[in-house]
Amino acid sequence: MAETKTVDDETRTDGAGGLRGVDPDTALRLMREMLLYRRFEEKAEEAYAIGKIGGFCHLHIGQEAAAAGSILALDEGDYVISAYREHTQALAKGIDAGAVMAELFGRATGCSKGKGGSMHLFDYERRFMGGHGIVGAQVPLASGMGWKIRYRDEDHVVVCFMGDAAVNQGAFHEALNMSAVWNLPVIYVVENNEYGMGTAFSRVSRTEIHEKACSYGIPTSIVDGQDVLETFVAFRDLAAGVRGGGGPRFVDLRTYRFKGHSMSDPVSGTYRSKEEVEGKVKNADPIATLRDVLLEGGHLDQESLEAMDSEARTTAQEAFDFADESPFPDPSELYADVYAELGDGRMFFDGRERPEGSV
Amino acid sequence: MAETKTVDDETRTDGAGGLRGVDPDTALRLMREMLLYRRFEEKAEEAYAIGKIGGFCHLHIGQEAAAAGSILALDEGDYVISAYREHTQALAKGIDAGAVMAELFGRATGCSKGKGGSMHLFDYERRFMGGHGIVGAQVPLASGMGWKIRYRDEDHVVVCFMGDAAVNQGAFHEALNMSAVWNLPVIYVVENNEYGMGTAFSRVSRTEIHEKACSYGIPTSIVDGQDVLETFVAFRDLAAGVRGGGGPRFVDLRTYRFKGHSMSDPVSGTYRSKEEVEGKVKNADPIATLRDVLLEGGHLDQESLEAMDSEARTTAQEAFDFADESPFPDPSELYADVYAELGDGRMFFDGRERPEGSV
Amino acid sequence: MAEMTYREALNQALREEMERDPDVFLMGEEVAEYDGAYKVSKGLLDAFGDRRVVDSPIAELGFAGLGVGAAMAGLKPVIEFMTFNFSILALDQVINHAAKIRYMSGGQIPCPIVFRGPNGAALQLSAQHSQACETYYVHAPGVKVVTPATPADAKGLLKAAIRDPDPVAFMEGELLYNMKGDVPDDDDFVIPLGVADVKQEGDDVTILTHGKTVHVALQAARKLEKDGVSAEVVDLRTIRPLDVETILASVRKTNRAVYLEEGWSFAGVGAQIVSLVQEEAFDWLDAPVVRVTQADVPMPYAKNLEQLAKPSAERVVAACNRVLYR
Amino acid sequence: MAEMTYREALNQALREEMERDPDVFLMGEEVAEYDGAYKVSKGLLDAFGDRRVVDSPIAELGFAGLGVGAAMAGLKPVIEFMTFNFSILALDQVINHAAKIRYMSGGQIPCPIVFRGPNGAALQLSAQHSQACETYYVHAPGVKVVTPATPADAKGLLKAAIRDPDPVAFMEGELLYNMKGDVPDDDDFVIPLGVADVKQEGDDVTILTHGKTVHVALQAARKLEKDGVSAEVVDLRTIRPLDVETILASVRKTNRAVYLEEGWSFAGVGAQIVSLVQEEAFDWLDAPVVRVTQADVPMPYAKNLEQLAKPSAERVVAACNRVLYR
Ligand SMILES: Cc1ncc(C[n+]2csc(CCOP(=O)(O)OP(=O)(O)O)c2C)c(N)n1
Ligand SMILES: Cc1ncc(C[n+]2csc(CCOP(=O)(O)OP(=O)(O)O)c2C)c(N)n1
Ligand SMILES: [Mg+2]
Ligand SMILES: [Mg+2]
Repeated sequence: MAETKTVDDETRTDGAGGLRGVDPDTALRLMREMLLYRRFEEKAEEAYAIGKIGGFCHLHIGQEAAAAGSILALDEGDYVISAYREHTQALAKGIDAGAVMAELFGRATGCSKGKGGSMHLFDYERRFMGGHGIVGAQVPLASGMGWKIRYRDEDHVVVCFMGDAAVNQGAFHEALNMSAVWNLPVIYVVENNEYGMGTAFSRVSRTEIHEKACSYGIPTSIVDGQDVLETFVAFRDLAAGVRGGGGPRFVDLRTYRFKGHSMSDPVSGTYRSKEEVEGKVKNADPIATLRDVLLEGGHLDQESLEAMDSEARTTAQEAFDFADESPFPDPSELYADVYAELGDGRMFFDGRERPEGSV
Repeated sequence: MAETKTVDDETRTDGAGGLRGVDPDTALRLMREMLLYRRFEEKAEEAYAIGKIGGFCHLHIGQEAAAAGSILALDEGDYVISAYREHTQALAKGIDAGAVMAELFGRATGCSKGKGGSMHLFDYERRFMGGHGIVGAQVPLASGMGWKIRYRDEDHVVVCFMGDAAVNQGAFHEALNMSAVWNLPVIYVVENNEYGMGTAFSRVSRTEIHEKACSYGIPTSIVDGQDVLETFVAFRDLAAGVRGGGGPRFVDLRTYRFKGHSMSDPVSGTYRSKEEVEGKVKNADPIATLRDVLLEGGHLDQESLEAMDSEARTTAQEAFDFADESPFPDPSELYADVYAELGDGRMFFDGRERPEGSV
Repeated sequence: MAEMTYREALNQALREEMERDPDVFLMGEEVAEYDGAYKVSKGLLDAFGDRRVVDSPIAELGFAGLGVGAAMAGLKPVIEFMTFNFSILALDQVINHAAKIRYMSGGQIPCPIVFRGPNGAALQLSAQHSQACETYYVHAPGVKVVTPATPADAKGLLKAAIRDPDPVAFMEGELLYNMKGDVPDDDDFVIPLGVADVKQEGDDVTILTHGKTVHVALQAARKLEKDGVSAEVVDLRTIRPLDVETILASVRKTNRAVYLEEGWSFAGVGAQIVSLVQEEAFDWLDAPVVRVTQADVPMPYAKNLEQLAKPSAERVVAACNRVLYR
Repeated sequence: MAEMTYREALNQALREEMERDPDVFLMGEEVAEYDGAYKVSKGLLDAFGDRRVVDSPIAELGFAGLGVGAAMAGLKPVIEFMTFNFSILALDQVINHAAKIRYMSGGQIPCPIVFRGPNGAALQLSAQHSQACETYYVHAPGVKVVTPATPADAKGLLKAAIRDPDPVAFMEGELLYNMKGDVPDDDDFVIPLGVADVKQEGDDVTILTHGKTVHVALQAARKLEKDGVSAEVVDLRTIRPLDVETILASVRKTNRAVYLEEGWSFAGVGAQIVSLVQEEAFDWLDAPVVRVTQADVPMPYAKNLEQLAKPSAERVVAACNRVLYR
């Protein structure tokens, strides 16, 4: 059986407060990214409140390090796939903030042309493979992408994000078993924020997340997902190991959600106390944590920090404006892209004329 | 995480060749049972060859100890549920051999009235809960029966049999997790005969069967399923532990199938060698093993053994005759028991008159 | 009579049936401590405790199967799917187990279980969260399928479903939960399964429908009335068993029919009813039976496209006009 | 032309397409070392090695999903279900993922995957192993559904399915595997999806069907011929896309139709086609369209009951006589 290690012991070599071997430019980039995610999500929250965004909208606030630390450690050719709480991961993989926001707004300029929405962000070129809404269902898909890499003898990896609740789904287990058997280059990452909606993980499992890959013999790491430097180092090393043919990896990435599950769920008061949330916000904000390291280490001063933040705010605002000014999809889009092409046979069956101009 | 133990160390206290604490009457009963299973299955094989049995038919020959040793250690009120290789388990739970054979023949006197067949034997009164054909699907059902026991504060246990291949199904994992969380009185038993159809287990898993419950914290035992005494003692103890509120158990019950997967699969030559099978038949026949112990220990002599065997043969033949003389289900059975009662609304939709006399 | 929401009516039905029968328990994601994702089970944990109101892991196949096993052993589970979209993961346990156990066991093992939750689209939940799943449940025999459209129907039918000896898929409408209506407060207010309800009488054309779209049909009927067309709205209420008589009686009276449903057309419920109507009332039909359904596309997220995809009162009116040759 | 079995035709199609396109691989239970549970993949492991012909664990949801992910990333998987009965476990990956990815991604991510295997009943396999699963695959848009009835169709359509840029459910007939027929040996013998085939011309009544029951229809047509009735047998061949023109042309010619299918009637393929026919050819119909299907019960094991449950040529003849008012 695979053993579990905590990355802590290995990477915290340069003492608390140091950059842990991450070069200052990268550390600053991580800061810039996380600020963008935070401001972007706040803007999305605002947009939701005024009805610009509909449906579900799951914010990543509090979990920014989990996205930045992992995805920025990857190569461009690497694949990322996730569940529905994926806005910041999409940004991390390089999708333009405007295209992400426009997708949340359901506009034609969105990264899924407005047809996917918040839960279904895609960018094939940047290998951001969604945005999936069925808990656990992206896990076999990730194995399939790993399969393709191995099939073509490529040097990429797949990073598959999921929530803690996903480990109770059969799909997770079937997929991990296959990846282990076929030695697929996939890093399965549980963003362990302790709750699946209103259910504390400890209420639906007798064991902890990091034990969930034990029956597949997949090497497992526990990573402090509120510490972006630790996360970055961990993923850099994990990706290198996987690229070297080391087979799949499993990560218990410990994090915390600062907001409600989705927009209709209160931040606290039902399944978690105000004190609990406030404690986390106070002591485990990934942005504040990195900020302190950077300021203390002299890698950043207050002024540049503010400049950075204001840049992030500007980008978020611009994304909002871009989305807001973008057109809704043309009605012809209703029937477009259900199938690749219409062929000879009749493709649609609702006995209704297709909107003018549709394929 | 739960630790794994092999029962060996604990129960083989009275030395090789002894009865391991099983009283002689019970040992003789186990012998009688296994002989019946063997003769019954041989008779089924014969009946299949002459077309009396149709469809699939999965024989348990070679695995008799797994059924006898486990089920005879249970109480009457305990539940047993299994997959499609369940003829002998049905016999072990007390279903009349004639009713089982008649079911294989598809006759009205069968234990499922001829409507289930070989894969779907049921006897509600004897708490034999099937007979299921979808690999792994009986595992959540078993958890549900365990749920009912706990719900009503009863003192029963559920024994759920499955093949080794079932552990790769999501249903298995979802079910074990829930049983662990809710401390359900279920013993999950993998009849580990090393192959799922033509696939050696080692080709579809990197780890072994006994590691498959590790992420649920379920205590796990490895039991030699070719040794009926060891199996009996193990299940007696396991059932006592579960009845005491100890929660679920997982058993890697090591066994071997002496026949092909089903009637169309050759015994050897495709995925396993003739030598392999012959070696097992020679060295690991559960009936021969117990016979030797009984003869050596003076609990049985050759003559009584032969009498026992001829009794088994007679019962099997009588079962055959009973089945063969039994009527096919009445045509009215076609529409019976789809629903409990027909009620006011229309229940059937095929626009066809229901056969005369049907409900 | 008391005025209450559809949500409250469901809650009452659950509460009353749980009081009535100690074997009834409710299991599903967030049903207990969170009072249900849509608050249908509000207060039930407090009232009945955590043995009878149970939060499950997110494992639809597993907990549906657990429910089936518990029903086989003698309990009466009510399994909540947070939405029916997720129930596709559990379908094997429903159609291969719940639906077949009684038959395969030669009638020995009943399976009295209710699978319930919201079905169909809400607002802008996009493709994976907006499916009307009736077809997956009605195709195989063995399950009953119920789709209440009003608070009263919700209560009376859920009580019937829980008391029913067979597995029942009970499909609610998320967009109906806040809808108010009068509900009999009698403890034994049970609406038998298999009885359709003529929600509005009319003479010129029959609008057949079930579930949430009953309200779309009524809206269409009001519009048609202004045009001098008298439309009858027949709410199937239960799809299995099916009240063929009421359906046929209406069509034989109006001689024209439209089937309206929320889901897709291909092999939908409407396809079945249309086939049945034309087979059994062929000589009464003055026009083909036309269907109004979701566009034959996955549900798009964008607001404008979603509106185009969903059936509307306008399209029902157009369909009625078509079968009236107006 | 060469005479071969349906099984060999499928094997040839797989072999040729794997030679043609290195991105095509086959995965499923027992497909490699065992040559396939029904020997459809015989010899492919030897020919293409274990990267391209892959034995999977018994994990339908998992390996179907793996296939979908591989297709999203650019490969062309052929996923074999040992039988479609087991594919219900994988349905979420088919209808919520394969079928929707292209749409949800705004057209960016195609999903060229084939799910194939035997569908429907064989002999006495009872309730859980005898299901015709078309409805579960055709209801949601996004998947194409193909049901070849002859060796030539099996080959030409499987080649088309593998080359197709969309997900295809390719439903074979276990009882057809040994059937022989002439098959063009041209490497590029591809039958386009969406083209029905008039398997027999006739004037008095149209028997519409697909898959295995094409042969039952032909048998019925022969019986009818003896009675002086000329039946046309239209084999849909693909259910999505659907060749509406051929179907309607035949019904407009004969003015009477029967739909024959192996599966259940409720919300079956026949329900859809009947609805469509009555809607688009109402004025041509001289009688209702009648369906012949499996009895609306789980498949019983007993030989006599199974026979009663399955559609037969006799029942097709009776249905034709009914629509001919004879
Ligand atoms: C199969 C399935 N069941 C239920 C849901 C409804 N649902 C959406 S998110 C969620 C909780 C998931 O929690 P977790 O995996 O921990 O992710 P987090 O939201 O914490 O990021 C649930 C139950 C779903 N989307 N899919
Ligand atoms: C879900 C599902 N997939 C595939 C099958 C076909 N099948 C029947 S038995 C079997 C092998 C099972 O092997 P194992 O679990 O080891 O049990 P054994 O036959 O060895 O007793 C397979 C693949 C099935 N019945 N159900
Ligand atoms: Mg979580
Ligand atoms: Mg096995």
